[in-house]
Amino acid sequence: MIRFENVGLRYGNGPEVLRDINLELEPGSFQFLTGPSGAGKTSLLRLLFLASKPTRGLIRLFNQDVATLQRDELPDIRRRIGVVFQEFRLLDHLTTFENVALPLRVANQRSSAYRSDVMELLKWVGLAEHANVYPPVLSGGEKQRAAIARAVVGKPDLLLADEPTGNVDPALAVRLMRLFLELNRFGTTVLVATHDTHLISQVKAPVMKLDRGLLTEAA
Amino acid sequence: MIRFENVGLRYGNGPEVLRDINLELEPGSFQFLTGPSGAGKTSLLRLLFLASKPTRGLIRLFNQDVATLQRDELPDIRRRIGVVFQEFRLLDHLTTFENVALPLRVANQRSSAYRSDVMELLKWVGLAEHANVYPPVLSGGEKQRAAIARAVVGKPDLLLADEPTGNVDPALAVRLMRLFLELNRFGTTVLVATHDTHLISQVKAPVMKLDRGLLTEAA
Amino acid sequence: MSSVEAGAKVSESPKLASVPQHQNAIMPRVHVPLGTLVIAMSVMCYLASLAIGGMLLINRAVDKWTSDISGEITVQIRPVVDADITKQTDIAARLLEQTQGITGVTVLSEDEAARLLEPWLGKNRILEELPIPRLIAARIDRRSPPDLAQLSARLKADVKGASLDTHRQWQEELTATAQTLRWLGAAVLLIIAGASVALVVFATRAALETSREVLEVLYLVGARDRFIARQVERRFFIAGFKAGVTGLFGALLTFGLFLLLGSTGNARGLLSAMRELLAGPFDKSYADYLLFPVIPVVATLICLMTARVATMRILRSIF
Amino acid sequence: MSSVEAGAKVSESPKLASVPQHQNAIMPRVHVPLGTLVIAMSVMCYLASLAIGGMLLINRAVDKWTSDISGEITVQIRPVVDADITKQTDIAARLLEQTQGITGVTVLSEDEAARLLEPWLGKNRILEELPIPRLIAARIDRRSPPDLAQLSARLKADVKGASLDTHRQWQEELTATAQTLRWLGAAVLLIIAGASVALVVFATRAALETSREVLEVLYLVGARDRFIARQVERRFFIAGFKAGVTGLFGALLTFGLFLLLGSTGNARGLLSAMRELLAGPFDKSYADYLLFPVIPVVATLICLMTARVATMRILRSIF
Ligand SMILES: Nc1ncnc2c1ncn2[C@@H]1O[C@H](COP(=O)(O)OP(=O)(O)OP(=O)(O)O)[C@@H](O)[C@H]1O
Ligand SMILES: Nc1ncnc2c1ncn2[C@@H]1O[C@H](COP(=O)(O)OP(=O)(O)OP(=O)(O)O)[C@@H](O)[C@H]1O
Ligand SMILES: [Mg+2]
Ligand SMILES: [Mg+2]
Repeated sequence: MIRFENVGLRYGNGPEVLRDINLELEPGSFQFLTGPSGAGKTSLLRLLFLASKPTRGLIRLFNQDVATLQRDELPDIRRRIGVVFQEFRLLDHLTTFENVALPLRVANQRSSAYRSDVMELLKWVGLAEHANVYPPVLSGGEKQRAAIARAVVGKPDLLLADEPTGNVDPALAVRLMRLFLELNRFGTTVLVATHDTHLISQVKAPVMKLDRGLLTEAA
Repeated sequence: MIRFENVGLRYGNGPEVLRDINLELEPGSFQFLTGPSGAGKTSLLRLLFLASKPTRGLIRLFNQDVATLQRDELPDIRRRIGVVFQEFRLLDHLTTFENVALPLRVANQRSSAYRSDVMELLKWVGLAEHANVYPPVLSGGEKQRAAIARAVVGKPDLLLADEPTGNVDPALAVRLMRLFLELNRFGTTVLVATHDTHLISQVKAPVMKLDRGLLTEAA
Repeated sequence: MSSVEAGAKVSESPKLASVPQHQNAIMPRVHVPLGTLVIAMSVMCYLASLAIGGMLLINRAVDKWTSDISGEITVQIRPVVDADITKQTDIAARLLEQTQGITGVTVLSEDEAARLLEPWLGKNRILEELPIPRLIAARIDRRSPPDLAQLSARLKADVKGASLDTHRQWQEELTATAQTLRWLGAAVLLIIAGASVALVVFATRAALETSREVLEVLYLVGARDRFIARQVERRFFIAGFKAGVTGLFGALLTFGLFLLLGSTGNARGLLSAMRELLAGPFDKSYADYLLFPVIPVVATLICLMTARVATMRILRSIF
Repeated sequence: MSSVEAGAKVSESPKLASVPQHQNAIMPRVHVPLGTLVIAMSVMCYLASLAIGGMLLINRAVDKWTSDISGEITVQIRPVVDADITKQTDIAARLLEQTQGITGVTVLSEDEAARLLEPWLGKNRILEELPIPRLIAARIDRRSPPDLAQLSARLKADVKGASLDTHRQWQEELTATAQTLRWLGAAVLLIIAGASVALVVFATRAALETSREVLEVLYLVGARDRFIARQVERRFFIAGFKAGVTGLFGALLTFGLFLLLGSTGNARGLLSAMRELLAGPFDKSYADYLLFPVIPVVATLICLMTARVATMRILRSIF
C-alpha cells in the first residue's frame, strides 16, 4: 500500500524536516503517528497526499512510484485518498453539506445520487442540524467533524487524519475514532497523526513516533 | 473585572446558544472553562472580547457596561485584552515576528521599542528560529504558539485563551500553561477554554462547565 | 455597541435536516471580484461601440457624398464676353444628350446653380452678386460610363467657356481622409481588444491568486484542471456579457444624445452633419448595424476564451 | 511530478534569530488587487487627457480663427457694369483710411483676393475663371473700434458695388460650435470623474470584502478605523498615481501619432488641421498645457480621497 525507502524532505534550503524515513503500511492497517510539535508529522502526511514531493528516497503509493506520476494522474489517485487536515481547510463559501460533499461533486457525481448518503454521515458526526450553515458559524469541534466527514465521504482506500480530535471533547473523540475503525474494518488503510495520548491508549493499534524528522517504531 | 448577569445569546433566529449565564471573575483570577463541543465556550469568549453582543442580560467588563460602549471606545478596551483564538487567526502575509508584534504595531508603537521583547517571547515559545517565516509554513503547534505569543505580547489585563493547546504535545502544553500562570502572577486575569482534562488536572484552578448553553460551576 | 460580528452576520438558524435546494458556486464570489473588471470592460465596449459607430458614420458619409457626386458630372459654362451663355448652354446640353452612357441631362437655372454651390460656398455674401456660371447636371449610366476624357475634350472644343467637372478631386480627398480614419478606427478596435485581453488576464490572475486556498482544497479532493477552469470561466462569461451590453447601451445613449444635441438650433457643422447621418434612412446599410450586437458577443467571447486559456496556464504554473 | 506545493513555494529556510529589517504592509497585496483598477483608471485618465486635449485644440482653433477674422474687416467691391472697379476700390480705400479706429488698409490684388477666398471655396475649378471682386482688408484698432454700421452705410452710399463684410456670421457659427463642443468636453470630463469615483468605490469595497478576515483580526487586536483606512489609502494612492501617469503618457503618445499621421502626404482635412494646431506655436496658451500634468494629480487625489471616504464608511457599515 505505502512504502517509504530512505525518504528525506527539506523545504527550500532549510534543514531536513524528515530524514531517512523507512516505513511500510499494509493495506487495511490502522496506524498512529505521534511526536512533538514540529517533528514532521504533517510533512510526512503531505508526502502521502501528494502535496509535496520528497527531496530524496522512494515513495510507493498504491503500488506506483510517486516520482513517476504525471500531473493528470494526480486527481484519480487523490480521489482514493481521504484527508483530514490539521487546520480543517473547509471552504467558507460552501455550506457544511456542500463541503462534505465536495469530493463527490468534484468527481462530477450528481447531487441527487449522494444527497442521502451525505446527510446520513452528517447525522453520524452530529452535524445534521448544521447542514445548511457555513463553516464560519460552526464551532471549532463542529468544523473538525465536518473535515472528518469530508475525508471519509468518498469511502477512500487510504485515510490520512492529521490531529483529528484536537478540538473535540474526549467522548466525541472516541466516537470519531469508532468511525475510523469502522472504515478500517471495510478495508480502508488508516493513518492518524495525533498528540492525544489518551486517544492512542484507547485503540489497540501500532504507534510510530517521529522526533525531529526521525522515525522510531512503536512507543 | 468581569460580571455576567442573566446573559443570553442567540445568533440570528437560532436557538439560544448561551442561556442565563451568571458569573463573576475577580481581577487576577485564573479560571478554566470546559464543556462538550458546541456547548458555547467560544461564544462566551466572543462576548468578552467584544466580538458579539449579548441578546439579553448585562455584561460588565473593566467596570463598564459593555452595552453602553461606543464604537470608538472599543480599540482601547481591546488593547487591554489578549485573545488566543481557537483557529489561531494569524495573518498569512505577515511573518511570525510581525504577527506576534501586531498588537503593538496597531497601537502605533515603534518597532525598535518592542523588537527585543518580542524576540524574547518568541524564544520562550520555541519560535525564535521561525521569526522570519510566514504562518503557512508553520506546523500546527507552531501556529498555536504564535497565536499565544500574540495574545500575551501586550501584557494584557485580561487573557482569553480558546483551546490553546489542542495542537501541541502534552509537555509543550504544560510549558505554555506555565506562561499563562506567570502572567497571572503579575496580575493578568486568565480564562482558558479547553477540552483537555489532562491539562486541567495539572493546574489548581476553578473549572466552569458549560453544557448546551448552561453554566455549572466547578466539576 | 457596534462591534466585529462577522460570524453573526452570516449566521443562519440551524434549519431542520432539510435537503439543500440550491448549490453554491465552487469559486467564491468575493474571491473572484469581477466588479472592477465589468466596469473596465464596459468602458472598453463603450469605446469599441463608439469606434464602430464612428466608422459607420464615415462609411455612410463617404457613400452619400461619393454616390451623390460620382453618379453625376457637371458641365459649367462660364460667361464669356463674345458668346451668348444661354446658347452655349444649349449646345453643351445637346452634346451631352447624344453621348453614350449619359442618361439624364438637366440644365440648371441660375437660381438652382447658386443653390447647388451653396454647400461649398456657404451663403457667403461676397459671392452673392457674382455672375453665376450656368450648370448642366448629367447622370451617368454606371454600368457603361462614358469616356470622360474624350467628352471633356469635345466640350472644350465645341462650347465656349465650357468645362467638365467630374468632382474627382473632392472624391479623392474624401476617400483618402475616410481611409485614414478607417485605419485609425481599426487600430483603435485592435488596441481595445488587446487591452481587454490584458484586463481579463489580470483579473484571472488576481482571482486565482486570491482563491489559492480554495484551489488547493479543490485539487486535494481530486479536482481536475478542466473542472476548475470551468468554474472560473463561468464567472468571466457572465462578466463579459454584462460589460458588453452595458458598454453598447452606453454608446447608443451617447449617439442618442448627439441626435438630440444635433437637433437643437444652436448646434452646427459637425454635430448637425452627424445627426443627419445618424437619423438618415437605413437603406442598404442594414448589415452594418449588425456590427453593434456583435460587440457584447465579442466581449463575452474575449472574456470566456482569455479566462479559459489564462486559467489553464496559471493553474499549470502555480500547482 | 508536479503537485500542489503552495507551502513549499513560500518556504524559507528558518533563518537565525535575526532582527527583521523590513516590515510587510498590513494590508495583504493579494487582497487588494489593484491591477484591474490601475488599468481601468489608466483608461479613464487617457480619455480625460484626450478630452482636455480636444478642448485645447478647439480653443486654439477658435482663437486662431476669430482673432484672424475679428481683428479685420473686409470691403469688397464687386464689378459693376457702369463703373471702373479700380477707381471704386481707390475711393473705398481712401474712405477707410480716414475712418477713426481703422489702423491699416490693404488693397488686395486680384491674385491675393482669390487666394484669400481659397479656404472657403477650395480650389474649385468652377470659380477659377469668374471675375473676382476686389477686396480691401482693414485692421481694426480693437481698443477703439469704428462704428461698423455707420461705415457700412457710408461705403454703400459712396462706392458703387461696395459692401462691408465683418465676418460676423462665420464668427457666430464658430463660436456656437465651439461652445457646444466645450460643453460636450466638460460633460465627458464629468462622466469620467464620476466613473472613476465609482471604480474606486467598487475596488475599495472588493478589497475590504476580500480582506475581511484580516480586518477582523486587526480590530480584535485593537486597531482604530483611521489606522486601517491609512493602510488601504496608501495602496490606492499609488494605484491612482500609476494610472494617471500611464493614461497621460498614452494620450501624449496618441497626440504624437496624430502629428505623425498628419504630416504624411495622404492625410487631409481634419488630420492636417489638427496637426497644424498641435504643432503650432505655443504662444500665450502655455497655461493651458499645465492642465495635462494636473491629470495624474487629480487621478491620485480621486483615488486617495474616494478610498478614504469609502473605507471609513464601509468599515463602519461592516464592523
Ligand atoms: N512549507 C514549509 N516550508 C518550510 N518549512 C516548513 C513547511 N512546512 C513545515 N515546515 C517546518 O517543518 C517542520 C515540521 O513541520 P510539520 O508541520 O511537519 O510538524 P508537525 O509534526 O505536524 O507539528 P505539529 O504537531 O505542530 O503540527 C516545522 O518546523 C515547520 O516549521
Ligand atoms: N456566528 C454564529 N452564528 C450561528 N451559530 C453559531 C455561530 N457561532 C457559533 N454558532 C453555534 O453556536 C453553538 C456554540 O458554538 P461555540 O463555538 O460557542 O461552541 P464551543 O463550545 O466553542 O465548541 P467547540 O468546543 O467545538 O469549539 C454551535 O452549535 C455553533 O454552531
Ligand atoms: Mg502538524
Ligand atoms: Mg470553540
